[in-house]
Amino acid sequence: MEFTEDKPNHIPDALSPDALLLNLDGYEGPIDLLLTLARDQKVDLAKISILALTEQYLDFIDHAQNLRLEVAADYLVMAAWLAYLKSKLLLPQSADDEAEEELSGEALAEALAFQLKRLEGMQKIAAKLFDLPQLGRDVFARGDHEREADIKVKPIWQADLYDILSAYGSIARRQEYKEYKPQTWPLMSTDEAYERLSRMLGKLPRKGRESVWAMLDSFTPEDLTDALTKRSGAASLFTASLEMAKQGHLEIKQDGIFSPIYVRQKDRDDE
Amino acid sequence: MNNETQADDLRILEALIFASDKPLSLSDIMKWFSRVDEKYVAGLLASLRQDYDGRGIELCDHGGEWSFRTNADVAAELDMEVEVERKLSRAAQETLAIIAYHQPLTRAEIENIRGVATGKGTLDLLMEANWVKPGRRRETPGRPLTWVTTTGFLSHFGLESVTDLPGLDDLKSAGLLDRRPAVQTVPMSGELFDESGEDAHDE
Amino acid sequence: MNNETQADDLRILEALIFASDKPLSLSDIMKWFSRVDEKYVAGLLASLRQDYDGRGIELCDHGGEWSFRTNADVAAELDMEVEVERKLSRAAQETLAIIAYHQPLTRAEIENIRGVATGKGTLDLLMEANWVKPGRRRETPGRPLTWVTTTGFLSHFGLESVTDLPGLDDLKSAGLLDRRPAVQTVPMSGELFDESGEDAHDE
Repeated sequence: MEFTEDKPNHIPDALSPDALLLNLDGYEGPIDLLLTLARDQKVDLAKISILALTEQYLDFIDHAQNLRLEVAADYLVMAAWLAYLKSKLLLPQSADDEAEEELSGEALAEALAFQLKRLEGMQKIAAKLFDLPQLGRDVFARGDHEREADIKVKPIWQADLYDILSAYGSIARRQEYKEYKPQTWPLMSTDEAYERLSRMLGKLPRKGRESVWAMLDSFTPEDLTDALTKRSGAASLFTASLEMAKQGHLEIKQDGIFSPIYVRQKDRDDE
Repeated sequence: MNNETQADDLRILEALIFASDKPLSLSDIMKWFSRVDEKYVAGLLASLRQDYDGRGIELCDHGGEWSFRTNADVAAELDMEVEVERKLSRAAQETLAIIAYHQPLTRAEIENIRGVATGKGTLDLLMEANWVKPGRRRETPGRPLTWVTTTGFLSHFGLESVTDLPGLDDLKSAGLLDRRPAVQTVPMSGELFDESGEDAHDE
Repeated sequence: MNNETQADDLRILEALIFASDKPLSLSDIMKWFSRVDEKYVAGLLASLRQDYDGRGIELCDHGGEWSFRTNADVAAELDMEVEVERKLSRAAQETLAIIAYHQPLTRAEIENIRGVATGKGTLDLLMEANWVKPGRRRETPGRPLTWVTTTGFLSHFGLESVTDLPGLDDLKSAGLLDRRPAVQTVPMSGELFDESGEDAHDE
């Protein structure tokens, strides 16, 4: 019976070179890999042996010779850095180092440890953050909206004087294009005068077949003030009186030239 | 069923109805309360409705479907007015101009001058803008209402008085009476309007 | 302000937040309460929150924006049918966490912490989810843009403010909320690097 050892589940498939390529979205870079390796040591990152970690990482790179070049390059930079770190840690610190003001191996190791610890901290907190109750998954907003608070729009009407004047101008302009209508004058027609004369004569006191004499001028409407309409009224009344006399409804007398003209109604003989 | 369980059930029911995107019937709700009977859930609904009684939100039962709704008596308070600037329409500009130049005049007279009927809305709008107001009734048959401009009109348009409005000659010299091809309906003549019947809808 | 008016105001406030389709800020709410001051409305909000304390629905404040939400503790029972959102990639989750806990910080600083270059798509994705937004530019050479979280982020994760982020104090006391490149965090390395322009320790 074949027996396969369980892979430690916290060391992902990334440790096989092929899987590393496939898992790029999960394991994005050398730091991530280092962190995975560091976790594998199952110790507090503060107490981690940077030397041991570095050796493991370099072993991994040795092992992963078939990595795609551009991916490998990323890993090799870290590998080179770690190799440098390893040499610093292994070699006894020389007095020259201080003079060159280079970071000691310990300082570099400390920096790396911090970097790993901070990254781990962020990965853990990201998981914690997404464990919070989330809107739309654990917590819900109101599902149905039957009405919103109604915001009515109150118009503030805008117009300036120019608008009003140009509007009035356009009305005035429009008036000029009105349909042509012959001008009419407020003058009394002969027909109107005839009607007026016969109506008013009918109301005069009568003596036998005739009414009393009345001055033709007195039949002119009193409200005619304008000289032209007054004259036209008088002319129409005179024409109408001649017409009525001709029909035998009326008698006319005048004492002399330019004297007042008198009229009186007269029933026709045949009536 | 102890009290604590019932309190929890109430909370679940409350959250459920709130989060649902549509009103829930009792049988909908029962999917969440399969371990109890309908009578119990109906009791929960009644109790929840009681909790919200008189609040700004109410638990409503419309035809056996339950939902939270804003209380009708505060709904009116939620409505708000926002002021937005709007350009006065041409019809309203003309109507306002005519009232300004010819006041006081009746609506029929405005229509005679404009040559088109004036919608009631136009005068309402000008009144709302506080530019015109009803004046005295004309003592002619039908006693039509006349329209005049307000002091709000004068202050908005920066006029001391309506007599400051430029005359037709001024307008002509300012180029406001320039002839342009006028494509408009032939205005109706004034006599077609029956003065007595108009403005029957005057308020 | 008598008690009856206050009760009415509470009802209006309740209905208003309930009816709104998005969280309302105090200044949004003030449009409805123009006759009183902000302090009074803040008092109403506190009182309303009290009313809902422990119910199935809660009045929540996320970054100063108020809304009703179902109580997180009924989530398990509610078990609503939810469209499964595309799960955020680990890289995006990490980036969001780094921004949330270190904000404001530049993209270079995010990359320092993560140890890898951040794909352009990651920040776009977080912006599209309305969880992060560009903040002010850092006044250092190149004036790099900083990134900060939004009220949408607070609302999504049910946080009142970024100071309520879980584990914030622990991370801070462990010294892990440091935006500088790791080598600069080593005490004796300080003098080797020019820190004059650095404002990394401002929280």
